[in-house]
Amino acid sequence: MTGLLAVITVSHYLAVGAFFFVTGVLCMATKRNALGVLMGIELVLNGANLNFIAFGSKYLRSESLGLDGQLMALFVIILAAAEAAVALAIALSFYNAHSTIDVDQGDELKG
Amino acid sequence: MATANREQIIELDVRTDELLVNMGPQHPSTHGVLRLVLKTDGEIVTHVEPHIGYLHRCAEKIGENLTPRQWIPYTDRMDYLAAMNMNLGWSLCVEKLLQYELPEKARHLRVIIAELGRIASHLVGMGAYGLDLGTFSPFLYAFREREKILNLFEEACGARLTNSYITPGGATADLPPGWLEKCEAFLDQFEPVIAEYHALLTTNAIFIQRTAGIGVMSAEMAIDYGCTGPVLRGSGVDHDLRRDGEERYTEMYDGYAFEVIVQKDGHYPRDHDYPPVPPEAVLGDCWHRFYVRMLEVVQAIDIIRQGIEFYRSAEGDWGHPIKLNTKLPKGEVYLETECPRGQMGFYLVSDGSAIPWRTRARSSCFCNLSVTEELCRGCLLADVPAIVGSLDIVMGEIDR
Amino acid sequence: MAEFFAQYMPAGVAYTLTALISAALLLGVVGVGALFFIWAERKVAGRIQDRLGPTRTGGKFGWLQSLADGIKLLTKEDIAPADADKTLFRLAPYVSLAPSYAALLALPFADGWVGWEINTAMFFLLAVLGLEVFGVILAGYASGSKWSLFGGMRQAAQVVSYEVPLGMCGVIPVFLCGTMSLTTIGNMQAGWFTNWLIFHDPFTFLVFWVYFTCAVASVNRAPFDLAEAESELVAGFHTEYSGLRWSFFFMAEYNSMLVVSGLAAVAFFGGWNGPVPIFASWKAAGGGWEIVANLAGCINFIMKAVLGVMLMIWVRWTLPRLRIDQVITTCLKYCVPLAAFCFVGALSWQLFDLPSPNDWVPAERAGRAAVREPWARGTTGSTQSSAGTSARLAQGSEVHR
Amino acid sequence: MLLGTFDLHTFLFVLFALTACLFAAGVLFSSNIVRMAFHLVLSLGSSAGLFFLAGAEFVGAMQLMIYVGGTLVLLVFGVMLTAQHRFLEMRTNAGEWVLSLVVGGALLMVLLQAAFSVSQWNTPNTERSQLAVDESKAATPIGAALAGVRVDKLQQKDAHLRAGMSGYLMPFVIVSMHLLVVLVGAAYLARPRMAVRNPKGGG
Repeated sequence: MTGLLAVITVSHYLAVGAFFFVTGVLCMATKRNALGVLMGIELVLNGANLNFIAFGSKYLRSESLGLDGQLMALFVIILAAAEAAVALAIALSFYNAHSTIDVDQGDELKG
Repeated sequence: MATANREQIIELDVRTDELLVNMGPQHPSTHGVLRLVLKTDGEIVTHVEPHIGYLHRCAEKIGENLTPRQWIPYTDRMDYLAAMNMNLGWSLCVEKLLQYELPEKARHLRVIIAELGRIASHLVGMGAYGLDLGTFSPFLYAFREREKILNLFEEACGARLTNSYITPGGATADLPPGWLEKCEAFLDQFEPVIAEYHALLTTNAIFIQRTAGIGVMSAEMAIDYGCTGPVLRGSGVDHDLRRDGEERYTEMYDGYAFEVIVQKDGHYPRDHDYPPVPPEAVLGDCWHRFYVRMLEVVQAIDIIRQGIEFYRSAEGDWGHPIKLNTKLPKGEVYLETECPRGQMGFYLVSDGSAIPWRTRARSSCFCNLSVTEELCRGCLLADVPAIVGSLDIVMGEIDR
Repeated sequence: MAEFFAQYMPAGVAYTLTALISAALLLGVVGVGALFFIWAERKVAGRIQDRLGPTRTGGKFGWLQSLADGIKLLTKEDIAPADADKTLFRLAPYVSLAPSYAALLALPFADGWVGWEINTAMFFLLAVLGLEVFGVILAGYASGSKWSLFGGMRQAAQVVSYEVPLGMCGVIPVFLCGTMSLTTIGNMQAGWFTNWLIFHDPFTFLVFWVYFTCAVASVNRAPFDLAEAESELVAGFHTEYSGLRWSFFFMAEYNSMLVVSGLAAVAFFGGWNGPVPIFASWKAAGGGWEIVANLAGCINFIMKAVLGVMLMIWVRWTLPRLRIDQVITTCLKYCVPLAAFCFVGALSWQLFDLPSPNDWVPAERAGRAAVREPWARGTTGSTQSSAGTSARLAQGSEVHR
Repeated sequence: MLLGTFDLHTFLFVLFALTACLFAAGVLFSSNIVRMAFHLVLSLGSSAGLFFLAGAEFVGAMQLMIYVGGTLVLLVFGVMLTAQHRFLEMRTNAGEWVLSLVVGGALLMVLLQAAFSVSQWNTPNTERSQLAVDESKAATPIGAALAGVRVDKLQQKDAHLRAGMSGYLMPFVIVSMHLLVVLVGAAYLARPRMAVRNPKGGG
């Protein structure tokens, strides 16, 4: 254990990112609640962000992505916010139409 | 404008399920033990149902087992914030049955005391209204002044809250020596202080936002529901029993110069002395009800000053109470007086014995409260205390 | 401090020790701050209302009153309603307290006296302060009481909308100073009080009041205390709480008040710099003199922050409460446009180099621009952290041309 | 011996990584929407801590403000739309769970294998102690990059590489427009379908 964590490297960040990604994917797959699915998406995006940050960090690698990593992460965050807004709007109008936010009920092509 | 506002508020982005909320009887702003069952959709109140009866003490039934003078302490406990006015209403009712002629001095004593009671009551109404809207300090400022009135009461009759001072026949005692001077000193000190309340409440921008255009009650509606007192006059109905009442009551105010506090042609009497009506305010809204009370306080000061002069120059006796076991003549009698919260009526049926066969009280707050349901429908949750507070109810009087 | 310890022990231990000491000191600020402010609130409220307030506990001014209150709260039963979501209900007070404590981390008390010298301190502070609302929402939801739920929902709507103008107000000092580091922003306002950002131009003067309004709203104080509106919602989100958990909400509230006032002190009122530069020469002397100067600066800062809190207390005991729609309207109709207007105005003022009161003060500094924009000119000024990048940035702009 | 090898950075990393993973799993395994949101917030907050550790302070603060703030709105909507008991717990059946856990576990294995396989990623930065504190702080360069100047590439000797350093001005503008469009679109999507009139006011 001490050997594995002796010095933190990019790989450790990637591992955490991978865990986030998998959790997020599973969330999207298993949740029946529309908001739960949305949370899964946020987790996935956050996992990707962790990778960007790790590759961009000068602490972890001398040959880092540099600023690009952080900027990418920044754009991901912004897009995640935009995505959340749209998804919420969809969830809302879904709720207005069906009086539920169970995505399994949304099996008809009608708003 | 008010209706436009209301429609705007009730447009919903998201329809959520209706929530049934129990406001009271243990709630900070239900003035005692009023219970309101609210149906809310988010912050919007869709239905209000007042439940009363938590303070019912069978006061009227007790009255049928006591002589009129013995029942006086029970009237204290009806509108416990204006006990003097309750005493006065019942005393006048009994005197009407007895055809009792009141000495001149007693008449002016009663006017002074009743109007002091009105000030004391309105001070609570005003302070508690501030509390309903979330400001604490005016409440304590109001109580500071009310304490001085209660001190005066204590000196006159020995009690502060439940006075039992005015009785059929006059009062339990004459005003003690030096009392009038103290009362005048109080008035001189109190009159400039009113500006503080206007600064903290009446003209405060947030206060105006919270009250103007909220809970608008038209004159027709006020009359239909049987509203009385400042609630009625706040809707612009020119009606005050001190001027329009029965002769038995109005003759008490003979010789006094006063105007009914009501907005006529867009103006209140002597309104140049007071903050102007804000443009947002609609006649009949919470702001106007509050403002009417504030102006009545000033008017009461004026009446008391006149009363003190009359009392000083009055000849004769201060009016001794009738004997405890005075036989009441057979018959029935009903008399309404203008109490701080509205018209308080007492009804008495006598079978000729010393104990009334039937006593009933007509409560002003009961009628005033009945408009809650209609006024609160469609308002926001925060408006409910604002509207109920502007009606200035006292549960002791409603439940009796 | 870490360097000092590192002389005697391994670096890892030294840094940990430093971190622990900083954390303990900041915890002291939370604790003592809450005790003091609760006492002050009661005392000030008493005086405002023509009362005395606490008079006996602990001597003449009742200054031990809040300690006594604390002991009383400790001994009270910790109740969780039957309908409550017990775990979340128990956690909510801590969730509320933690961000407000974390915000202290980035707040500098004097030049360099800061728990965590972070480059984006202003941003971090505003972000972390916004998190405090979570505890309130959780408390509202988990209590299983309708009143609490109302309080939590109100708080969420309110805080989310007030983040916007608050952020805009916070951005103005950042732009004027060219850095988000609060230490640097504070140092740039050294000199006479005319160099304070609030006196920089009319727009910064105006925006301070917008900031103050939004800060009051974001820390949930009257007249924006809708989440706990006692006349409507009984006690709002903390209706069902008792004992120590209840008091945690208040520690969080008072601490947040201190943080937003401290932020205002740094961003608008010169931070640890007094109105008159008395300690400037001491600071330059270094060594023990510098520590004395910093201590004076720290006292100065705390006095400014406390003044802000007192202003909030004063406002609370004077004004009625707004309604929820009016709160949101105040934010969207007044605060946001005003902040945006001031943003443009303040930046234009800086851009066109319009006069500022500081120009008329006989000071050793050449002019306000030299003080404000060391990075754009490639001079390091009193900043350390942004110096390197600034030089490169200056170079970059030349390359661009 | 333990004290000698003790590294605050490692300790904090382990702390933040563990809480982040723990609460991410909490999101997955809780069925109550409010608890899910609560776990998500803690998870995202912990990953903001990881960002700070990696030296990305601006992004970390951004994460706290936007991501966590966005989740706050989620939470509110969760409560608003699903506070009633019939919605509060929407359970997934056991079969789906087994299937998804198997798939997810396999995916995680693959990703972990990939994460630790590249030796360049696996070797710590040896010059780390030589890094000036200033080097990692990126708020100003990020701002400059968004405004179109890449200060970190100024030292780039290669003229071709330097030519491409106009920064992120264009993406920044695009994202801004995107956000604006999204806001308008979301407002349109969520527009009130039913205007409930005041029963008294008629209409």
